[in-house]
Amino acid sequence: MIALLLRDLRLSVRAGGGFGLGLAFFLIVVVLVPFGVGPDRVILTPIAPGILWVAALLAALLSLDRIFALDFEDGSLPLLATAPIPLEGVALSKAVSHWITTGLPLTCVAPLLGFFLNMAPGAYVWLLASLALGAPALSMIGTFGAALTVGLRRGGLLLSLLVLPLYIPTLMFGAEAVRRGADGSGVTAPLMLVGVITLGCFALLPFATAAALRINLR
Amino acid sequence: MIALLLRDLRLSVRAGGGFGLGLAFFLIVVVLVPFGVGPDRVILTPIAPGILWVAALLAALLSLDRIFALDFEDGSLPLLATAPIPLEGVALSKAVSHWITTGLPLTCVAPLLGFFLNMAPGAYVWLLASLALGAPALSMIGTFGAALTVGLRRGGLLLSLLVLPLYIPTLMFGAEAVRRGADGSGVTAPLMLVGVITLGCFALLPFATAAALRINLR
Amino acid sequence: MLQVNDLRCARGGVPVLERVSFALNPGEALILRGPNGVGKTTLLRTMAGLQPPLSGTVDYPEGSDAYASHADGIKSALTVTENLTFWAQIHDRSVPETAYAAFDLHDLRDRLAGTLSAGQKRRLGLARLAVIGRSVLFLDEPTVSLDNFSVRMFADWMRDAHLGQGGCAVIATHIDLGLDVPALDLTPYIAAADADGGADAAFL
Amino acid sequence: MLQVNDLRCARGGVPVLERVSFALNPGEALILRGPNGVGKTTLLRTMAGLQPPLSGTVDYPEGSDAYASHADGIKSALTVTENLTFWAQIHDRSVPETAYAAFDLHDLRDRLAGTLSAGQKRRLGLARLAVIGRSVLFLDEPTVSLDNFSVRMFADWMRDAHLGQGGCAVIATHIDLGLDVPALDLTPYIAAADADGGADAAFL
Amino acid sequence: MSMWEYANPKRFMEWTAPVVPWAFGLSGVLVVGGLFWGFFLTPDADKFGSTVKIIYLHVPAALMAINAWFMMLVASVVWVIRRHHVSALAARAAAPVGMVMTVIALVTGAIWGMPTWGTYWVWDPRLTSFMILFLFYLGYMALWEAIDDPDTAADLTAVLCIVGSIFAILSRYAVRFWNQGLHQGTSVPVVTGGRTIADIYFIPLVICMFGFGILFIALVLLRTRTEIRARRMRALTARAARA
Amino acid sequence: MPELGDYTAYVISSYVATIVLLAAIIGLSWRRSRRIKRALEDIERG
Ligand code: HEM
Ligand SMILES: Nc1ncnc2c1ncn2[C@@H]1O[C@H](COP(=O)(O)OP(=O)(O)OP(=O)(O)O)[C@@H](O)[C@H]1O
Ligand SMILES: Nc1ncnc2c1ncn2[C@@H]1O[C@H](COP(=O)(O)OP(=O)(O)OP(=O)(O)O)[C@@H](O)[C@H]1O
Ligand SMILES: [Mg+2]
Ligand SMILES: [Mg+2]
Repeated sequence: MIALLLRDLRLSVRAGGGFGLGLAFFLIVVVLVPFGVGPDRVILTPIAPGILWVAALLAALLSLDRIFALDFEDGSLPLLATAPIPLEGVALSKAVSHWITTGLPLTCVAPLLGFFLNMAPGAYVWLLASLALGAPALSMIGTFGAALTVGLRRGGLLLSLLVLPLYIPTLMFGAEAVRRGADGSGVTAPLMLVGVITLGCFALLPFATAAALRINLR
Repeated sequence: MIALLLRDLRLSVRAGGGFGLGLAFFLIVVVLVPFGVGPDRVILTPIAPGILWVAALLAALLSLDRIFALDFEDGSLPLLATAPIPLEGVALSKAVSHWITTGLPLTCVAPLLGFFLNMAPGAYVWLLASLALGAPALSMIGTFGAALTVGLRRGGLLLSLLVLPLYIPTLMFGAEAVRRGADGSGVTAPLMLVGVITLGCFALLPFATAAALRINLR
Repeated sequence: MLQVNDLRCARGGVPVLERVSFALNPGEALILRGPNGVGKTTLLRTMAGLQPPLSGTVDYPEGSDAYASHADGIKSALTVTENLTFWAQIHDRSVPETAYAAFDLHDLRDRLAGTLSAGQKRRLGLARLAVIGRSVLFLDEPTVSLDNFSVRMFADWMRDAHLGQGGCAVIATHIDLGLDVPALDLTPYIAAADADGGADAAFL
Repeated sequence: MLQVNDLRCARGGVPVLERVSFALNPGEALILRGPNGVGKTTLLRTMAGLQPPLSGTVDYPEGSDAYASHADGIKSALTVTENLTFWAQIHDRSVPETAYAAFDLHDLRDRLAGTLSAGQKRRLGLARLAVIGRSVLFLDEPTVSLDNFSVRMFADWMRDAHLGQGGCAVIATHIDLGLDVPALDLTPYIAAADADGGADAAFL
Repeated sequence: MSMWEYANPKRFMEWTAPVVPWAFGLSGVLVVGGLFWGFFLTPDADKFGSTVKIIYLHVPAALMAINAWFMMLVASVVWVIRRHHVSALAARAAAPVGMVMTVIALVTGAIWGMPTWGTYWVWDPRLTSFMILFLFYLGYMALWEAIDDPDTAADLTAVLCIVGSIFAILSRYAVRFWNQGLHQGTSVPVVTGGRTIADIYFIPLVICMFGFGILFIALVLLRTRTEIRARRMRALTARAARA
Repeated sequence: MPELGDYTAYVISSYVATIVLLAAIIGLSWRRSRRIKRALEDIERG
């Protein structure tokens, strides 16, 4: 499992800036929004937390279909399924490597981008905290979606369609935490809920993911 | 070329609701934004035009990598390149089929979604007009980007990265037109500029796309 | 070691083969033959547990099987050594030096797998089998695009290293491998048009 | 009809073959042989114009060539007929009934290409060649995963329908096709280690 | 004979054949009757004016939208555990019907919103949950369409339905937390358990609710029968192709 | 026809929308049912 994780990380580095691209997409979405809604600070400041969370979510989304697609195409997936590691472990390792290549860098860089959107000063630390707690859930849910659609042509869009509704609770609590942070009202409740979602996802979804993979390999 | 167009349309229908998925993604992004920024109408109304344009752009973006990737993987692309139709024609046909499956349905459904974002009533017709004029440009530019990245692993993210900056002018003028429509100020100038961009893209980009394809096939 | 009993298997919900039975002892191999579309791939996938049989049983020691088809889980962005090491690690083993020798990969060790020719890539795929140390192999056209010399190399490895050490193998192929093992032509086992089973059986 | 003159070609920026020259008249074919990695694929791709030669020339009537490798532009979501019709339309032709007969595709006409077996898919890929009506064919291991009967069918088509009607072909293969045409072993043409050319030549 | 016998496709076709027309007939009588009663024979409410008549569409549709998903969940679980083809097909057949019910609830609610709240759409928790439910229906149907092999599709959609249900419940809480909302709860006499609504509205409403429910059953039976026939067609064609 | 007052448009349009949507799902289900039934009969007859 460690071997798989290391291989996936190495592959995403080799594939040309694995870490950079998710980040770059995040950056670009955040930059596009002012072009879309206009540069007015009065408009930007209140929407900054929400936009950052939505952008992080979309950036995570865009790299989801690669989680299993490459291994499926070159035939690694059936080989992993018959290897002496449990398929649940494969699912978990894939989610973790997606988080390391996408969620983690996103989390680190989000405060910087908050700045471009004139985010309220009090919100920075909560942005960081909510993304740190919530991004792993995004990766795990995404891995589940990727397992459902592996092997389907045009899987990319279908995958988004399946995964986005599942992302909604995480997004709501995460963005809410940051907004409350910006207001100065209590952030504990939403932050805790984000944490609970993440824990729940990691406790349950590996099994669903492995089941979906088994069905798809049949 | 007509044969190619028809085949691509048929393939995207066969692949399960080709038309529906881009649309569904558009819907979902638009729905996510209120979840992120909060349900307050005072906040939503002014950002509605921008968000709708950004979401349309992202929906177009997400299906871009399929434009050439599938033909590349199964070896159709070199065969098309040596077939007796000009590669420029192939590029054009691909852009048109992307527009038909993505841009056109997006344009039709955008006003409906404006409604969920509490868009100002005066803006609807301009939203429709700007998307009708601008969406073809998004498809053509995207096709060019897809040609640049065809055959690259992890092309999806790289593609977005390349294409998004190219989308910015269309986005700016398009969203500006809608915002002016909402205010009631003059929309002719931005709308005309969107139209000019589209015309320019269709006049020039097929050649650039064909050139990129030739290089990538080498 | 491998015991197949009255197996019936389907592809795309349609029964393809039925009444397939055979047994292999350690050190034995079986070659599957038959025209295109007879169901060799289907049979191998069923035996390897990648799809459920309609009826019948396949028995071999749990976790001793390996399946290999054209797609061999080779990552173009990793070198030959890295590819082999990865599969070895996944199976909790190390890469034996003999694996390189047996498939003539010495000179290619540090090449990215993506830059190999078709035959070289195939050799790397076969070397994976020498690395993971599974004893019941299910191989689908393992020698596609290999030159004659490499085919012989593969046959030697199969005879000496794999079968010689008590492994067994079922190999689907259209060419003559030069292995002295029995062949099973699948044509007589084609499922009757009205054979039972299949996903849609309940609807007939 | 096809004239290759002192060709030197590279793969991945490294010269692979040099001094390759030969000529084919209408109705003639040439089989390329050589061990894995010698450069057959590279040579075929160069001749088909998919990559530029380092030096030397390849001449044939403009727009008369077709290249076919393992990936054959077959869409799994289209039926056999739809696949062939598409390629025919792209080449402004219609699908001759003989194409189905020549590759035994009659019974498979309405099957989705994705549900074909490996060999059936290959036959469909070859049928494409009969449909597009190109006269200079560059074929890279065309008979991979075909059974013996299908190989003979392909050889017959090649002899009677293609070469017999004045086409010509260069075929890389490791097996015996049963065609009575000359073979060219590429081993003597391997580029010297210090051969000129390649992407990095300017820096040497 | 165990009750599961009825889930055998052949038996299912036999026993549903006479049921379908009756179900359609009964639902037609109830829906038309209930709506007629509601539309023509009830007075306007004090606070809502004549818009109260929308309740006969809105509430039954909303009810069925949720119940349809619940039925799909049960059918999916039955498929996963007992592998009765009919239950998987019934889940598939129910999805579009449930989605239409969701759309009706959304549309009538939105129309109702204009006279009462002065806007077609607000991000009220109840409304938002329905929006999310609509997305789940979309995804579920898209997944069915995208997979060729029927058993694989049944398995994967079942997994999605089960996991999706957990997240749907989670969303409901998330939505409540996110926005307190405007949607009529207790301020208006409604069909809550206490039955605070006046009989004069309540009886036609209940008739409509039964009508929509039976219409749902009728549609699901009809569509399941169609799905079974389609599968049978597939099986026969495949067998003919091999012969 | 009952007097709907200011709200005529709202009430009528929700009834129309509902009826159209219900008719659509019933119509589509029925049409597909008919089509598949006939196709199956064709196949069963041989
Ligand atoms: C798009 C907008 C709307 C949606 C999606 C929606 C959704 C719902 C839902 C889910 C229920 C619960 C049904 C049940 O569980 O039995 C409901 C009930 C109800 N809705 Fe709406 N609604 C919307 C707009 C409105 C508006 C504008 C009004 C009028 C002011 C309204 C009045 C009611 C009433 C009176 C009930 C009765 C049942 C109850 O309160 O539990 N709704 N609606
Ligand atoms: N999805 C499907 N639906 C119906 N039939 C299918 C499907 N997939 C494969 N088949 C058929 O099942 C049969 C068995 O295929 P299989 O791939 O096992 O053959 P094979 O013996 O491996 O052939 P080859 O030598 O060409 O590889 C073939 O006739 C094939 O056409
Ligand atoms: N990107 C690359 N960089 C360096 N060398 C490469 C690259 N790609 C291929 N080669 C080498 O070029 C040589 C020629 O490859 P080619 O695919 O033409 O061989 P081939 O004769 O077709 O072999 P096969 O019979 O195995 O298909 C091989 O030795 C291969 O290893
Ligand atoms: Mg096979
Ligand atoms: Mg080669």
